[in-house]
Amino acid sequence: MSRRAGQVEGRPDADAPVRVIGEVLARRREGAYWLLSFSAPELADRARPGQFVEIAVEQKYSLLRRPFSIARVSRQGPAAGTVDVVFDVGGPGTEWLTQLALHDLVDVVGPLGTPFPLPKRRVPCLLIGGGYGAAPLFYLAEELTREGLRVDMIIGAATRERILNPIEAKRASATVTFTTEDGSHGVQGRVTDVLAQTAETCRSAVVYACGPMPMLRAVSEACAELELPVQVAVEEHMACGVGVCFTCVLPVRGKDGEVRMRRACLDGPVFNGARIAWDETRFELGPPPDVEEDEVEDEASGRLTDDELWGEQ
Amino acid sequence: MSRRAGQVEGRPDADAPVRVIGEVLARRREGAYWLLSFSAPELADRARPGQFVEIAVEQKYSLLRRPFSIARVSRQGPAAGTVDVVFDVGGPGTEWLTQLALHDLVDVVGPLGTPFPLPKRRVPCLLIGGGYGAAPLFYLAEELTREGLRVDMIIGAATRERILNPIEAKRASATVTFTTEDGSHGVQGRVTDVLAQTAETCRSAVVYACGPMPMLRAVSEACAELELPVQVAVEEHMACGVGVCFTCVLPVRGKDGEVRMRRACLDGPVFNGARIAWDETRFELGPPPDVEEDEVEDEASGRLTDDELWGEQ
Amino acid sequence: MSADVRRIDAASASAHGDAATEAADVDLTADLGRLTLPNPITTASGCFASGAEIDRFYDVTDLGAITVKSLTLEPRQGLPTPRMAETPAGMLNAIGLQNPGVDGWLERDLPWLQGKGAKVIASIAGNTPEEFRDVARRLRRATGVVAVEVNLSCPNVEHRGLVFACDPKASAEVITAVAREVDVPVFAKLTSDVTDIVAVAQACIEAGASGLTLINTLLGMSIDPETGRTRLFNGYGGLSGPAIRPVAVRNVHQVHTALPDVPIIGTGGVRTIEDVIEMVRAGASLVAVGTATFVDPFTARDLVRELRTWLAARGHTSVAELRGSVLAW
Amino acid sequence: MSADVRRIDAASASAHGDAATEAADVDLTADLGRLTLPNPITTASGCFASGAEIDRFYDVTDLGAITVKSLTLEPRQGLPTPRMAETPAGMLNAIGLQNPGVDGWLERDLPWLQGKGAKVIASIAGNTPEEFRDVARRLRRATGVVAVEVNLSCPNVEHRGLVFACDPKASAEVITAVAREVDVPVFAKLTSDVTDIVAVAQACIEAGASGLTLINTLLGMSIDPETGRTRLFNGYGGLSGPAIRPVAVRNVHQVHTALPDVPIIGTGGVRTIEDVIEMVRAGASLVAVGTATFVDPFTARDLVRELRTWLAARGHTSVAELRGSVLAW
Ligand SMILES: Cc1cc2nc3c(=O)[nH]c(=O)nc-3n(C[C@H](O)[C@H](O)[C@H](O)COP(=O)(O)OP(=O)(O)OC[C@H]3O[C@@H](n4cnc5c(N)ncnc54)[C@H](O)[C@@H]3O)c2cc1C
Ligand SMILES: Cc1cc2nc3c(=O)[nH]c(=O)nc-3n(C[C@H](O)[C@H](O)[C@H](O)COP(=O)(O)OP(=O)(O)OC[C@H]3O[C@@H](n4cnc5c(N)ncnc54)[C@H](O)[C@@H]3O)c2cc1C
Ligand SMILES: Cc1cc2nc3c(=O)[nH]c(=O)nc-3n(C[C@H](O)[C@H](O)[C@H](O)COP(=O)(O)O)c2cc1C
Ligand SMILES: Cc1cc2nc3c(=O)[nH]c(=O)nc-3n(C[C@H](O)[C@H](O)[C@H](O)COP(=O)(O)O)c2cc1C
Ligand code: FES
Ligand code: FES
Repeated sequence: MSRRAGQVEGRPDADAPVRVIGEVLARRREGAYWLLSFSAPELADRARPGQFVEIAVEQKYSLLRRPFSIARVSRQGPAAGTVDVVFDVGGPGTEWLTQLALHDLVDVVGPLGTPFPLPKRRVPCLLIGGGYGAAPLFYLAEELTREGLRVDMIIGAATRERILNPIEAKRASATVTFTTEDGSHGVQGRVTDVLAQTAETCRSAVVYACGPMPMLRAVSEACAELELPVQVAVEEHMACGVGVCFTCVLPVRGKDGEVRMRRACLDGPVFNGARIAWDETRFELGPPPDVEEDEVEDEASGRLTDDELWGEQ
Repeated sequence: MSRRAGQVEGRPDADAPVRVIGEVLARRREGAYWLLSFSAPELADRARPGQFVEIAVEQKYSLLRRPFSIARVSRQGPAAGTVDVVFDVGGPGTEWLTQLALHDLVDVVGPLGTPFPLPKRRVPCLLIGGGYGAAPLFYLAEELTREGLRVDMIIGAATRERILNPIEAKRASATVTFTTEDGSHGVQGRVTDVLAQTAETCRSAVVYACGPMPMLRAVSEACAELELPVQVAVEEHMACGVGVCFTCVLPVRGKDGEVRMRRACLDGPVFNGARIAWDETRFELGPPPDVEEDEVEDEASGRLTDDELWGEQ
Repeated sequence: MSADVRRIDAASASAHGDAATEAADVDLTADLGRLTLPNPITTASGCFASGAEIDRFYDVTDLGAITVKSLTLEPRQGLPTPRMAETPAGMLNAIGLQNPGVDGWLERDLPWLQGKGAKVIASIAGNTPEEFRDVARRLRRATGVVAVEVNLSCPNVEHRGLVFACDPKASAEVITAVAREVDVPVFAKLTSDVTDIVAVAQACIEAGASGLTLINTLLGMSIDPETGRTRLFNGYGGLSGPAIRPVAVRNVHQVHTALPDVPIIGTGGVRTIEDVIEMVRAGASLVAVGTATFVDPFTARDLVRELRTWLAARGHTSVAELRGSVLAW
Repeated sequence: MSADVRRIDAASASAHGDAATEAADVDLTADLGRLTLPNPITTASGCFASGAEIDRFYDVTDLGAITVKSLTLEPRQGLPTPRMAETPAGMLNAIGLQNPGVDGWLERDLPWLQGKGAKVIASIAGNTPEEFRDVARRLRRATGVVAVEVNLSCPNVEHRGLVFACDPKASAEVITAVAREVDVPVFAKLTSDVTDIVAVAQACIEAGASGLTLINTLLGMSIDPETGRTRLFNGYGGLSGPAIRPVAVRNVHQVHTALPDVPIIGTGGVRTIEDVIEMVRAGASLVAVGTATFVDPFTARDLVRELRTWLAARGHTSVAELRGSVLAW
């Protein structure tokens, strides 16, 4: 197809992903990261926090699109119809993105994947972001706040430079705790070192996390200890991002206790952290269980159950 | 290697090609064509009319560099150290070039190939350009004029829009005859329709031509009839441009009368038009003749011989 | 880059004004012997999941047919991750045939396709001829299944795990077992990783295949230079995408030249309308889009549209007239 | 694009400061059994002409060795044009072994290489085992020729024109004929277009080859969609370049696993320092740069330089220690 700004392909349905030719409205450093902002009204309208976009990169030798969490959408005001992503440069595709100029065109598919489910009750929410993983949490915080929920944050990174936008973090949440591994900002250590304390202080009833897989695992395990429901947005290598290639799978335990390979791009990227079979990510897979899931599991905890909080998933 | 403007690799020898990372100084429409101007002082210093450059294209899926004739170099003045090429958009590589912005970097290898040999005597020269093939002839005209030779031109194209820079043509030569196939500018017809007449009027002693292969063939054949020495700059599909792949060959008759496959990128692109075995371009090749060429051929013509004009090639 | 990215649209009517046909008059029918499809674009097995995923983007019945992910007798979870690695203009995958099993598919996925009225090419896989046969048997009277594609790039457990498609005899055995079971045309899907593809193709046709699908992925490998770890859990994987197109075109041409009457489903690196025409000229009657769907989910649908325009602009009245039309020098 | 094009330099010392070695202390020696070369970078046959062409850019003796274009008994003009077509991240070629013949080469090209003190790997080709033998015989006492590479991807005129490398027996016959004639190590250059590369490799080693070169180009084809004309005069041609790298790496790994003591010259799509390391890890002792030289004439020299830095930054003291070092999951 010829490419012109504003071109959009897809179904009119409100939850259908589209392909948009967007115009670059901003491309700038954001601490250690980069922010890319582009026009994509139909995509912005349909997006929810936790979802992601697939951006085509016109990089020599690179074939596939690159997935990025949606960091913010603007539906009103002067920036209406824009979508932001925040990214870290780590290879040719992200490198190419840094070379985009204002008014360049980007070819984007989205919104893709599952959004963070919002609690059905007005409970305090603890949002835990690692590195650029904080970006979609700012977006989530905005939505939770709008719904009248209290938001607290833990933002961690290796170093001070890799803490994404600390000012935004403070604005978006009631409290924010920073952790850095080298101690250059906030508490020295990892997000899990302050999790229990923060959850207690803030009376957090639910946890949302986004960041590197080892962090998501540690957070999920800590939440299991604390009997806190937790939703995590995972990252898996994706070829298609739209559910057709089965490259992005991870083992997720169903309510029947059986582990099945789920597509991070379609069944996720947001999963119940307690359900991910973290130990089995690399397991040799035997014959799968029945494909249909069993009945609703019993929740023994005195805390809010997943069901009560998120509704039927 | 990392890329920075001005970076140059290669030997110091004055006739050695180099690889230069040049900065784009201009990129604009030039009639139906585009002009690209970039800084490359070492390349500009070594270049001669008829030679070409190989430009790397950072186009998805495209692997190889693209060859372009050098249209002009500036060695002095405010634009010192710049090289111009003129190109027609016909595929992904040239398309990519049109998207370069001011100050972008281009990775260029050159100067490559043989230059137009200059006559050893002060004879009137007829330069025949087809389409964008006129570009290197303007450069040649400049050099011939500087040497005190009379230059006349025939510039042909399919339509008026495809006549490259008629004002430059007029400035560069004593007379210029335009031909267009649709008659929208100058004489309706082809360059060969006006060749004999023009050569006679201008008392041309030698012909230089650059343009599509069928034109070069027609010009060469017409010159054979008129017993005019002719030098043509050919175009063949090139993988390497530097003499190592043997994809760009064409059959050239040696002084011994034997036809050998010559590399357009190394032995050319400028050849004696009378020597190209036009009929045999696609021939099934038998065993080759001795690799060494025979003695100097006899020149029967009463006109200046190739040897007298160009010197030993 | 500048904002005025333009495309060299070979299909633009202006360039071919003289010979133009009306787009609506172009006959896109794909003739595959006993099977006729409304247009010559399908999906490559394993690159379109069950169909519903892409139906979120467009109506998948716009395609000539939908070829689904290979079905095995039992459900399979597939291989551990990582399952893919990007390579220059291509990718490697090692999925391990994750699929719901033929029964699960018949129960849950096929009804959706039937509801849409889609024409389905069911790809089947197995580790023994008997497994292939059993899968085929279950597909026998499935409405909507217009053909069965036999994925012969499966390890033959009875023969040192060598894939069936490497051996004419083993391939023929599978085809014989399958062809007996089903009424619809059977396509044997072959690999290019053999010394003599024509011999394998011939053996499959003699064993009862109505047609051939060419080609499956090429066996490849990628290693992380830093860590030395293979980029795929499985070590080796299948190379697909534009990178392999010249190899696919060669295989299609080679087999079409040897077996001109056999319908061929051409697959391997097809992405643009020019690629479709190239495949058809090489000898394909139906063209399957695989990896390109990963790059752009709309690819297959767009190719159907562009095919009509491309042919019309050049005065062709049908796509079939281009099949096998290659000019030598 | 902006002017500040930056490169992700995996070799940047900063990222690996801890384990760093002094670059000068890194041992780049390539150990190929009886043959030792100063560094593990050479050129792929047919991609470096005679050597002098690239010497205009840099001193070609910077390379571990120079592998020259395949030499035949008689001079050859090669095939008519077009001889090449670009493909996604690759290219097809059908040159037809244009070369001055072994005698012409000995007379005119080798002296230049000798004058430079270059280490030369002479690639040889022929249509019968006897032709190969005769070319080898003429190379016997040629100074500077440190190894002979036998290009087995030549049509075997005695066997329906099938290339030698497709058949273990035919390959072995050629190798036997050549190995008898020369004192230097003999490398058999194989094609990936076979069902079982290990079988061909084994046959060559048993017949007297000291080592193997893997791989030659893949057989491919390209057709102009507009005209239907094949893009190569020859119809089919050889696919090379980054596109084929995963296939080359797989072949090298497969053969190295089966024959761990056999030196391998790895070739196919190598362009970057990461590609060199990948090839070495897969099992190559020497890495040959082919098509990448067309894209940038400095590639091979740059890789020698970058190899030193890359290894030093990671605390490796020799390139040899990485050979065959692959981690499975
Ligand atoms: C759902 C999702 C959301 C993401 N959100 C963000 C984000 O908001 N910001 C951000 O900076 N990065 C994000 N990532 C990671 C991002 O996609 C990769 O950093 C990027 O693809 C790297 O491309 P490259 O060409 O620069 O690097 P390369 O490493 O050269 O990429 C090579 C291949 O590996 C894949 N790949 C590499 N790293 C990753 C990774 N970490 N996860 C998945 N695939 C990878 C690429 O897509 C590509 O196919 C997200 C990934 C997923 C799956
Ligand atoms: C010595 C020489 C000088 C040239 N000078 C000029 C010039 O001054 N201005 C200009 O516009 N063009 C010139 N050309 C032609 C120019 O190289 C091609 O137009 C260009 O390579 C097309 O690239 P593409 O990606 O746009 O098109 P594509 O057709 O997609 O290119 C595909 C492949 O074919 C090759 N190719 C395509 N057309 C030609 C051609 N006509 N000649 C050689 N190779 C070709 C390309 O290099 C590439 O490898 C010259 C060619 C040669 C050999
Ligand atoms: C992720 C992935 C999964 C695949 N799964 C199957 C499969 O299940 N059965 C099959 O016959 N081929 C499978 N293939 C091969 C494709 O059907 C196709 O033959 C191959 O990818 C070449 O086409 P392409 O380059 O257009 O992708 C798969 C390919 C990919 C990339
Ligand atoms: C233009 C060209 C000519 C070639 N000529 C020869 C040859 O004469 N002998 C040979 O053994 N291989 C020849 N090859 C194959 C290369 O040596 C190499 O095996 C192949 O190109 C794969 O490596 P690459 O991807 O790095 O190019 C040639 C390849 C190309 C591209
Ligand atoms: S990335 Fe293809 S299924 Fe998830
Ligand atoms: S283009 Fe490679 S030899 Fe001329």
